[in-house]
Amino acid sequence: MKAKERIAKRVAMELKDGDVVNLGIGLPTMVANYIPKGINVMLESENGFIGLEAVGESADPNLVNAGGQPCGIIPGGAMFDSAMSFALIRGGHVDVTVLGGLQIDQNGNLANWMIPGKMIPGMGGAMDLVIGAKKVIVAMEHCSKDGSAKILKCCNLPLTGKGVVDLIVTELGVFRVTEKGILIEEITPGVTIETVKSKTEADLIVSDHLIYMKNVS
Amino acid sequence: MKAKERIAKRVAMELKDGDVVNLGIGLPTMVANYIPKGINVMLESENGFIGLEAVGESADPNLVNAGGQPCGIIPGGAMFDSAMSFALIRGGHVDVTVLGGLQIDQNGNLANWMIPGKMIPGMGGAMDLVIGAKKVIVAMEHCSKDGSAKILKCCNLPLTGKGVVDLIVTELGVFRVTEKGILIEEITPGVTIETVKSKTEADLIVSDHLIYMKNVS
Amino acid sequence: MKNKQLNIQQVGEYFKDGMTVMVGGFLGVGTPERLVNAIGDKGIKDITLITNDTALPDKGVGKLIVNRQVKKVVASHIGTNPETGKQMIAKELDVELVPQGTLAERIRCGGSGLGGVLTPTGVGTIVEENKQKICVDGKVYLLEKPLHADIALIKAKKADKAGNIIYDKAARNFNPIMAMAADIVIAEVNELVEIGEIVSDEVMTIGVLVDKFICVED
Amino acid sequence: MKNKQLNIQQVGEYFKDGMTVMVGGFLGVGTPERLVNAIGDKGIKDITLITNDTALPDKGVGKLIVNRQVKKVVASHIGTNPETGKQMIAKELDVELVPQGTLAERIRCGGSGLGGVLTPTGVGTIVEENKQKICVDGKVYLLEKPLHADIALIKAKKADKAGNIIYDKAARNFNPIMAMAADIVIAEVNELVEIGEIVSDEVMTIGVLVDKFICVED
Repeated sequence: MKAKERIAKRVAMELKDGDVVNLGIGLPTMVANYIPKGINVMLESENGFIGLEAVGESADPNLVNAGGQPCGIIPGGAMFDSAMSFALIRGGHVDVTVLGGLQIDQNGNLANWMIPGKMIPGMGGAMDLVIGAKKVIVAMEHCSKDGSAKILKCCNLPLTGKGVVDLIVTELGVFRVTEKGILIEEITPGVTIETVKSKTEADLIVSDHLIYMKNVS
Repeated sequence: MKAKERIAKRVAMELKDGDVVNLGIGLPTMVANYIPKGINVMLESENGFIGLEAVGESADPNLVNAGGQPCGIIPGGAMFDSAMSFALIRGGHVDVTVLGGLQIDQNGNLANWMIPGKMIPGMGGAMDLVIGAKKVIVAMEHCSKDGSAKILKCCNLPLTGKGVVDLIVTELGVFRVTEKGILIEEITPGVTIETVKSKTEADLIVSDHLIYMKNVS
Repeated sequence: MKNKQLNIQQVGEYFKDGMTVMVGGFLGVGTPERLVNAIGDKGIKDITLITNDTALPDKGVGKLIVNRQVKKVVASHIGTNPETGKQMIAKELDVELVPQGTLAERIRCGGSGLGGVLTPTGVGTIVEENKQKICVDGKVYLLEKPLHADIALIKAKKADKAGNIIYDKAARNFNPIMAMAADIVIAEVNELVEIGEIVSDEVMTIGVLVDKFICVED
Repeated sequence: MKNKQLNIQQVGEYFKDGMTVMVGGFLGVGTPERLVNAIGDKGIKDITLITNDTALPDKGVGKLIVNRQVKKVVASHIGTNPETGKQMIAKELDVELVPQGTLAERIRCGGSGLGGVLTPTGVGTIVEENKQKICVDGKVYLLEKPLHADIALIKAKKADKAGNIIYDKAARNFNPIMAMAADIVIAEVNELVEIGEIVSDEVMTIGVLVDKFICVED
């Protein structure tokens, strides 16, 4: 299994039956493929509905996900306007949001929307999601393509949200943002703490109950 | 024709084709009976719909006006929730609101929701209506039951809105609130300016174009 | 999927002394009468009641006032229930009168994660007492704060088993916004249908907001 | 009743150089393509465009960017249209990026007579620059101000002759709130029905908000 799939599979284990979940574009979208049997979640799509399915019965030009891609809606799903969509998001009615990250720091700050001097896509709904969802999970590869650390002491890119991240899942492990700092709770089999630390700028606290990363088989 | 009917009939002449109109409980509600032919207005009912008709096809317990009385809805009418109802009202989407008044003063202040020491019914939607409607018409009998003036130099009852009244229609005439004060524009046949002034505490400016009150026949 | 349907006997366990409860309705129209009666039956005390009006003495939330179960009411109108005014004057009941549109926005804020709205309504009246005034682009507004409740009781025409809801005519009023603004939302509906029978475009309150419902005929 | 129906040739008269226009849609889904094309055809310049995103170069409002008809854009996302970013970096286009939920609330404020809302979104980010921070009950919020437009262009599935509107699925998005927030509202609909054929409970945008509409097939 590739890194991205392992990450998506592990994130899926965080979802509980009945949760309302918003999945960002890219890797987070893959989480939908790994939701355990018996766990029914309602996927919220910030462009205006709940009950998103990955694949629709037919390609309907008016039924797309927040990335503009064709999708479906489950029976029992519902449509609404953008004000309602973000009332749900900001109002705490979304249990979990899963997003990608450019940088996360030990204060739970997240930067994932712009790199000064490069093209700026805009924050879209990300700033509302991180402030409003009850639980914010960052699903990302542990390091940048150039090998530099993304889990930092202090973000230097413009923030998406301040003190918002609860959990980080990478191909190396599972990291919880706590008041004391970043706690590594799970580690991928075959990876050492030293390796993780060398690829992480933030101070890592190793959990007393460190286990192998669940669901990596 | 009784005083209240004359008032309602005159107010109805202020309505223009296509206007969205909110009529308060009591005398203002009677305005609906006198809307001239060829003038189609949409009556907004602040409990959540537009297209109010005075009489419904049948008594539907879920179709009532803002006074809780059975009513109807015209074809092309629409239902909405209370947040939308007041978004329409506050947002300037209502062209005319017609309300009763306890006191109005020459600064356009209106008091019509409470008398200290007596039962306090509450302001309901009145404060939103007077601030949001493009035109605020007070339809009322010129004096209190005890004969005291209601059009004053300065209201002494708690206000419903500050500087909100555009027009006052009573059985004695039609009064416009202007920056210079209250202008009497129309007077009921058989009534003298002296009589009106004696029943009015506010300084009255007599219009250079004073005419008999329209539609009083 | 979890079963959200309750019978009326099971409703009582959600009610607690001292709870803040929002109840939908406008002069009793669109009020869940059975859920209100269940509060009465359980003899809940010291309620903070958020509602448009206190209805009539024998209708809607009016009964809770008459039964003296309410400690404080937040409403836009109390004139149709003389008992509310009597208890207020006797200082037995705390009444916070809120302009109706402001009440709607405060409830919407509470359900939408907003810290408040700026409204022109009430400027220059006693409504502005103890409120922050904020000037935006030369116009003065009142800062009105969110309202949130422990429990919201709403009334609807129809629900599917997922809790998706459709309201009927003027019985909609405050119900949809209250369904956003409480920790627990219980609906009283007249008709229950299977999931999928309510078209996604026609849902007025989404199922995930509705924790429980009872289905009874009117 | 006044006839609200226009043909596409008549639409141009409502467009002016320098106008502020809101256009519904999310990545072009729910965007009135013909009305947008009519802006292009008339060669309107110096537009302030309020919209969720600048779509694609050949879709929705993206075409107006490519045609260099837009002076300023207020949007939450511009990444799917590279031309927007290029013109922004070249300082040929002023771009105000607004979080999507804040954009929705600002438009709603503009249509609802509110002076602003307090949102926690963007606190501690560059979004808070030049904005008033207000503390309510110990929590910090940004004061976000209303947006209003000269004209709003919306897309819908169906209208009746009174202008009552029904949207289709995810093509609803920003259309209903924009229909509240402009001096003139023009809708592009796919189907026109007689008054009375849309049930009052199912109307999504009420007819009195819609000044004009065109009816075209997609």
